[in-house]
Amino acid sequence: MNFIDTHLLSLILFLPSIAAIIILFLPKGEDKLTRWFAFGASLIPFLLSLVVWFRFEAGQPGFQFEESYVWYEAIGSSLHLGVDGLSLTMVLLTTLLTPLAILASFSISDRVKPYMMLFLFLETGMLGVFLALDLLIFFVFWEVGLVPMYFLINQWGSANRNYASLKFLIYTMGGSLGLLLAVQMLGVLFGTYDLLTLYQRWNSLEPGSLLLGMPVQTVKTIAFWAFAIAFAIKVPVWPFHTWLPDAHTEAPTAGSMILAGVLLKLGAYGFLRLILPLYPFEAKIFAGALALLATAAIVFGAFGSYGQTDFKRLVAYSSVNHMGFVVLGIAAAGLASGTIDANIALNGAILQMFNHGLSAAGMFFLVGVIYERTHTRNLEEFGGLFPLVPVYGGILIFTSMASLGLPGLNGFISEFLVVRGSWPILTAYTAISMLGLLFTGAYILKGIKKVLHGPLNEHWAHGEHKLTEINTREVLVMAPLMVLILWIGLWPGWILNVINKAVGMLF
Amino acid sequence: MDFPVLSVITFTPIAAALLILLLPAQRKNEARAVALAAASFALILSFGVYFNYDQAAAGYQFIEKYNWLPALGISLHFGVDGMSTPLVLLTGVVMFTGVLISWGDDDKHVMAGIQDRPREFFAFLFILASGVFGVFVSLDLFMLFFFYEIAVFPMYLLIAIWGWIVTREYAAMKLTLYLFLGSVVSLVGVLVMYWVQYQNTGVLTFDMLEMEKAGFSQIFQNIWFLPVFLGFAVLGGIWPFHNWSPDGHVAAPTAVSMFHAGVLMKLGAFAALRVGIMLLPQGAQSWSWLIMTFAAIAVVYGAYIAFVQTDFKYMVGFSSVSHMGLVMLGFSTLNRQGLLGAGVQMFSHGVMTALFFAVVGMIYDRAHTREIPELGGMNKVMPFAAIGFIIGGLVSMGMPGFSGFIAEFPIFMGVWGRQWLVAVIAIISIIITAGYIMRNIGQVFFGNMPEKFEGHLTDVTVLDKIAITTLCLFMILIGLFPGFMVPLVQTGVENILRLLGGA
Amino acid sequence: MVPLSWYLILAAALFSIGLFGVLSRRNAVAILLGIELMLNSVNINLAAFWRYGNVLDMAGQVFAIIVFAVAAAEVAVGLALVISVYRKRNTVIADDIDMMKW
Amino acid sequence: MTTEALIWLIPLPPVLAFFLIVLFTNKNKALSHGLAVGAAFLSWLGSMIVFVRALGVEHLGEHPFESSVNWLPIGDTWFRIGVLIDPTGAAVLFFVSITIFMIFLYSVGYQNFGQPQGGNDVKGLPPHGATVEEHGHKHVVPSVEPMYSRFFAFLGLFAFGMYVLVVSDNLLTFFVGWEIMGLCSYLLIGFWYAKPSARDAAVKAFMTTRIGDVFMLLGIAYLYSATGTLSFREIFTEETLQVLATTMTPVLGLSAAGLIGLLLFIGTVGKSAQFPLHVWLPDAMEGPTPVSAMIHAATMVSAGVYAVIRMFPLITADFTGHGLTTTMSIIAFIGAFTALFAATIAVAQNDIKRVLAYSTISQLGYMIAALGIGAYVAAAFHLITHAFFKALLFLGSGSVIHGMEHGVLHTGNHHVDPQNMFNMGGLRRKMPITFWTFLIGGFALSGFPLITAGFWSKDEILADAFGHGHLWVFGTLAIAAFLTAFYTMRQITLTFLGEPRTKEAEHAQETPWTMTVPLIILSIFAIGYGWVGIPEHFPGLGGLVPNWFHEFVGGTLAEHPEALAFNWIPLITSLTVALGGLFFGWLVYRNVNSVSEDKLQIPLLKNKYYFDEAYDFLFVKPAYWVAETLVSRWMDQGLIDGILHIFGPVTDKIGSFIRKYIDLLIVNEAVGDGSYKVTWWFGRNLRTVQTGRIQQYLMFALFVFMLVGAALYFYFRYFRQLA
Amino acid sequence: MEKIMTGEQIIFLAVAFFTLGSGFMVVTTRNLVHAALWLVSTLFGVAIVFALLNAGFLAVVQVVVYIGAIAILFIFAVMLTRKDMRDQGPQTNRGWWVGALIAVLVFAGLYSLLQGWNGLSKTASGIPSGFDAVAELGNALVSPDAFVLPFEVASVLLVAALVGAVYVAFNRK
Repeated sequence: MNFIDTHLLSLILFLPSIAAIIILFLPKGEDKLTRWFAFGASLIPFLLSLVVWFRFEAGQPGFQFEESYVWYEAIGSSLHLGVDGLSLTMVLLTTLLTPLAILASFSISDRVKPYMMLFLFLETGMLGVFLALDLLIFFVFWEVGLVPMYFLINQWGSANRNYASLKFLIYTMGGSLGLLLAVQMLGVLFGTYDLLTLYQRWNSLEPGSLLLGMPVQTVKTIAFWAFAIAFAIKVPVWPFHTWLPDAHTEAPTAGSMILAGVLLKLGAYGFLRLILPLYPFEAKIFAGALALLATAAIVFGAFGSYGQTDFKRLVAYSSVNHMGFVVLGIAAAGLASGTIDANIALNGAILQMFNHGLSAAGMFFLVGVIYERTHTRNLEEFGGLFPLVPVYGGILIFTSMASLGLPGLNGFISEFLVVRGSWPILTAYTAISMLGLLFTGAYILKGIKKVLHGPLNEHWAHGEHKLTEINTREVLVMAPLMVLILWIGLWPGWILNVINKAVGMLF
Repeated sequence: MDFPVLSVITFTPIAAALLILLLPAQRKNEARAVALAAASFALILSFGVYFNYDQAAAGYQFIEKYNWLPALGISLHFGVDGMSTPLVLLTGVVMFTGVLISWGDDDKHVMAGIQDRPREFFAFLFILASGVFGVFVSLDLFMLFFFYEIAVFPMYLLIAIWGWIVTREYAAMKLTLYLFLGSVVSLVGVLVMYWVQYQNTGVLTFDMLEMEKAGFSQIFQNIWFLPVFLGFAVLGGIWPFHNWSPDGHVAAPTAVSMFHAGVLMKLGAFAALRVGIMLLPQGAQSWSWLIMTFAAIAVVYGAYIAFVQTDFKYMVGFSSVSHMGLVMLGFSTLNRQGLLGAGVQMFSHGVMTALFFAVVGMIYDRAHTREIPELGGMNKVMPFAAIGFIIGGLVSMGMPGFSGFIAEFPIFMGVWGRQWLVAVIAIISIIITAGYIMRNIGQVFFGNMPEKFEGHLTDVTVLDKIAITTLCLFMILIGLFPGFMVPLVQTGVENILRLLGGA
Repeated sequence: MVPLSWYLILAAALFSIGLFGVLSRRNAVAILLGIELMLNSVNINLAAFWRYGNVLDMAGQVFAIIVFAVAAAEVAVGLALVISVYRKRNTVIADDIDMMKW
Repeated sequence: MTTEALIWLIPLPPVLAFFLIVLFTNKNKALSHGLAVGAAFLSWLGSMIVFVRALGVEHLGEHPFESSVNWLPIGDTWFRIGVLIDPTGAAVLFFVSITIFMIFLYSVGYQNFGQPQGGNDVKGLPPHGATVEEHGHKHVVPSVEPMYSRFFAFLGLFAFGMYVLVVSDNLLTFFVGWEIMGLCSYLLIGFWYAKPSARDAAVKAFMTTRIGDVFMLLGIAYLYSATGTLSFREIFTEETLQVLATTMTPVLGLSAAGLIGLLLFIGTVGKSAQFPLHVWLPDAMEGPTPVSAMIHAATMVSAGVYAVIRMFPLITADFTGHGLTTTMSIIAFIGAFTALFAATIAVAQNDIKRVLAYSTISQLGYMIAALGIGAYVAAAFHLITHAFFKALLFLGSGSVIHGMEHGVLHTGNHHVDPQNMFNMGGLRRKMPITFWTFLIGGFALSGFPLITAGFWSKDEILADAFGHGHLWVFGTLAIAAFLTAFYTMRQITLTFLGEPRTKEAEHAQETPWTMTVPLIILSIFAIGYGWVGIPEHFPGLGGLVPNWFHEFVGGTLAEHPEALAFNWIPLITSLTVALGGLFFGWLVYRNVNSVSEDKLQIPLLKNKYYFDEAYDFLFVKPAYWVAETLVSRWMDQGLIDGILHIFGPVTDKIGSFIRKYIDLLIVNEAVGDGSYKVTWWFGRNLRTVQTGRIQQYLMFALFVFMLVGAALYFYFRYFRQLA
Repeated sequence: MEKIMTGEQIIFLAVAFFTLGSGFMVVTTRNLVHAALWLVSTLFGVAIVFALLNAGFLAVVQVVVYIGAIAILFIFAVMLTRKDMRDQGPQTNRGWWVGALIAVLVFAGLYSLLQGWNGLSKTASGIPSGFDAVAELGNALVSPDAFVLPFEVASVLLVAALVGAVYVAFNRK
């Protein structure tokens, strides 16, 4: 017990991988066993992170549950873990979504073992990013997360998977080259990768001085962009977003859930955890550009989504649109850090990360549910399915509304906070982004309209194509998401409190 | 320890080779068995060395010294430090796995492994191995050179006799010419050093420790560093003298390619480090810019060429040009991180590329083609090999969590310390590597299998699996726990830094 | 008394004659004959130096003896070779025996 | 139970009903509507109690019922949400609760509860009626709605939204309720989703209102960041308003207050279907009639006006009393214009519900105009009266349609549109209750003098417009009023008077009590509610009953609006326009028997000034183009991906270039094979030396030997001596 | 004192001319048998030279071994390879003049070297009394502190040559 107390985070972080290795030794062909084992194994981190959540003292500054182990002392990097309100939220999201995703992928019957193993490794990868307090560790997990995802898409994806997975991998890796370089530079300059040290030492370089033969400001600017682009691609911010529709569309259902639910958050988290603290000055300077991109993401994301005829692509683009608000909030915070507006914007951004995690995962799952039954994602081939699948329809409408930002559901709170926070700071951008908000409605309604409403497409009504209602397992996947969506929508205080305190102390 | 472990390791292969040659020609399996036994023995001993090396004490350990030709000051002087210990282990591993995957099978119709005169094959392979061990452990310049040549010459026969029928004569000859040319150049340098040493101190000795102590004049170092370093570095595949290696890789039989890329190239790099940098430190400092240029070019250049190769083995060959370029890059930084990284990279790349060639060989033995476009769907028949290759690929693209990252990251840090621009340029290689690795994995293992393969491809043998697993284990182990190797290498690095005058 | 130089010149002349024979005769046996002449000239020198040097030191004569032995051996082997070559190629003309040509 | 607690509870029953129905009882119709109606009743009861208690409080305006709780942590403070009932709130709560309850009740009948399940009815389409066997011969009777329970669930959610909106004490929860209603209107308009027209109407309604909502959200954000609070009570304090009124914004030279007001007002424009966002409302008639009543009378559109009423102090923050502020004049203009413009369209509509729809738009324009000129009380008054009689009218029309459908089922001729007034006529005998109630509603709408509620409220607006000297508003509204009376009478005449024009009309029959009872109750209010707001100085009637409404609702504002001095001109005007309109309407249409005879079938009016077409051309199509072509195809797939896809080939090119021209050509040829080739060449050419002739070798050797020997000799011979 | 030739000198000159002459015939005569015979005479002349040098033993060995063994061996060889000696083609190869030139040059070189050397004119010392050259020679050959090793080597060489010759010339049929 005491061991567990002292090693909570590392347990959360590594249990999935251990489980994955155990799966390797499970008997062949025992798919059922494998699935349930994976599911159970992924529940443990969730419970542990709940423990962390409840033991966490929001009011107290700095990081908690810190752990540090020797890892690569030769270059001054150590496995330093810790959580604050910001990362804890994300950890909770991750550990919550993974079991659901695994539950969602019970329908996978092809090579279950490697599938589940990859999934659990993926969880470790994502959690590592959120838990890391060491720049190198951060980067390590940042990259490690790619591999399982790549293979999930490449192996269990749909038709165009090779292109999509390669695009995903190469694009993201290419994007993080700059990050890699910048990380190396920081390491060379300071001989340590410990974030807490870097925060103050990197900022305490006096502006006049030279660095690598260049003025500190120049170096910092370049490094800032190196970081920013890497994260922007991951978020993704327009115009770095085109990998996302492909990857999401081709990925297996659960893959898309995690991709949209958690992986995109890595980028935003990077902005919050690294860029704002490390480059307050540059953040202020370039906030405008960032906001511009974010606005573009919101607007074009909405338009792009509206323009799709592929249901899954539609949802994928909606992610671009929603994550745009996160970045907008971050930009606002960067521009006017410290002010109450900035705090509100950040609250909104972080909450939006969480909310989008819930709703996007839900949406992708629902798309997957219908795709598994109809084997098509083409909106034109659906139509009037509501009477066939009333329950599914209800759930779909509910989730869509959450993603549309309907007041009373979670999406609204965060988007409102972002808008509220960035209005006085980035008035024009906020105003423009409203256009995106408008078309959010447009594409959501388009989705519902094409799938559920309208004259029934007889093709699905009877015969071997008869569309079957969503089954219990799938409802079980959706239930927690819906409960949270509604709960946060009605009483966001419980989570926003943690976020708010963290924001207050961090920025 | 009293037990002369190093000399035992060094001479075990030769002894085994003789034993094998004594066996009658048709007793193939006995020959293989003997080979495997010897390899395992050497592997165990090298493990012993690896784990018994006292990192706290650092310096050269397991020292043995026997007079050999006292009149000329040549002695059989063995000892390992932090730099060479991993390489000894590496050699043991590659030797072991090499024997496993070239085991061959006379009954099956699949042409796996070596079936044509395995006796001679293993004999030559082991002579090679002895030479390699010898280079890594000898502290005597003459001995080092002696073993160096021993390691080089069986290569010719191994390639020319057992190699790929199409290019083997060409490749073997090319390789031999290059390597002997290089070694001649460096031999001159070595002799001059020996002579000048004598002039300065009046002592006739090839002992490198003595030479380190005595040191050479700045001007002398400036003159002689390049010949010595480059002469050895040719075997390290340094640009622009790399061309023998891809051809050689392609022509060589699998196990030889493994040795070749996995160990032999390290031989060049290691000798270049031992003789070039450690004996002529000032020279190294004044020429590091040139080496860095060559290395940086090699890194990107190799990656680019590998990107366009359609021959699987050529791709791997050029990828190892690129990776050895990283090793040289690490050397050329002459600072802590860079050398550290280079040291680890030598091991990491050795294991990785050995794995690559092993898998490529397995595929070729079955599909009888190495043209990537003609391959496909291999993971259906040989999933194990697929996994192995994927892990290797991840290592080679420097994916964190594997040894490649542990090695490359400090190298780039070192370069940052020297010349940030080079780091920026060289980093391009990572993405290109990722590109071709992933593309080819997608094609070869997950693409659609051509129907001509349908049905008549067999999975890899158990021995192959053992080999693959062994190699993979090392890469992951180091990737997850750098502590397994890094501190050891660090001790060696500290020594070099001392010679460089705390540079 | 005969001066040493006369002997030496005699030896030199004989040597040159032998050399000429070696270089110019076509027949392998003849070449061997030339070699014999040269050996003899050497022997003359040895003997002469013994006689005109320290008589007590027998090195000169000893070496002359050894030269005899060598000459005998050389002839034996040489002629044997010639014969075997003759058997194989049915000629003893040196110019025709050019298997060493690359 | 304290009033505050009670207020907290008011919205809950409907939403509970919603969840219960959705999750559990949706299989059981009776249980479902039982839950829904019961919930509506509970809320009504609670509202009544609250209302009564509110009446009992002195100066409710200063000390309203309010309570709030922490909701969102913002920085160091919390954003609080809560409930607030001030006089206006109480008045609105009063009519909202009643109408909602009535509509719930009405729906039971309207959706044919108790009728058999239709044989070929499918979910998502209106029921086609069921064939039943009654003593011998088959005949068709109305069949129950297939999605009966769902309908009540949605109604419940809708009611929840409305209650939330009414009782909330801050703009955020106000907006929450606002949007929930938006969703429900979407769901209810699209209730028969299988009808493409209904589906599109739903989307249209949602999107159009959302345009307004988006701006409203901006306004809220602005307001919040400007004042740091969204609570009405805290915003409407003197100093806050002062600050807002004085801080200037770059937009149109508006003050902050003005800009915020404008932004919020745009929300109202959307919700209350004001010009130019009015287009969705007529299409919304695709929904079941109770929905139309719900949306267009009782709640949603009223919510729009209610929002402006709520924000009135803000909008008028920099209003000095004479000379409207920019914002106000914009509001006034839009209101007045909409009132007239909608009325003109209404006169040319033949669908009984569409007429009402446009009249709604027009009436809402009235209220907006009133607010624009600062006639706060008048607007509120008309809002309430209008809610009553318009609900009455919609339900009445629903009843008519229902009766007509009965006829249609009887004849089985489904080509007859039961909503087209030209298919009706003479229904007064077939369905008397509906007729009388509808007549009351119609007169109220037209402002039939003295007895109807509509007269008093409308008259007050006209009076205000005139009294404050906004003559153009006054004029416009007067004309609108005339048209209103005219088309109302046209509707009544075509529907009820004269003789039946079709067999269906002959076989129409009265609807069940669940539908008629609400009509009766509502008609009572449609008449009686006017009397609570009779101006003191009204000749004769003035002072018989105190102008309670003015006192009560006016008490909401900080400074109590003074009652206007009486003036004959507006009174005369309203009398003439109302009576004149009614008379003309009857005169023109009393013997019009077919569409062709109708002089007012002007295409321009029939096609609503081609607004739908225009918008489709201006906004919808471009949006599609931007989305599908510009963004998706050109920008993403074309430009961005295009650029990305360049990298692969480029790398390929570079790679093969290096391999071909550098690696193979230079490095390999020069350094590698080159050296080997040179060696080979020498060997090849020197090989002639190798004759294989011993003697030649020997000669050569000797020759060289002699040369060397000679050289050495002379070297030692001479140079050594010199040295 | 005027120089007059002693008898010894005259004898030497005669022998020398005889030797050189027959040597010349050896390398020039067409008929190989004759050449072998001329060789015999040359060898005989050399034997006389030995005798003049008081190297009796050498002279004897010369006669016995050379003339008795080697020369005969030659004649046998000539016989065995006689067949194509019948044709009367030129007995010298095309490059014979080169050979001649070289030979002359060699002689000239040697001669000039001798000229440059001052020890030429020294004359031989007398033989000490009681000096038995043959006995000394014998001792020298077998005494360990003298030339036993070269002697043994020579004998080994002889054996080897013997075996080799047999092996090479052995007719495998």
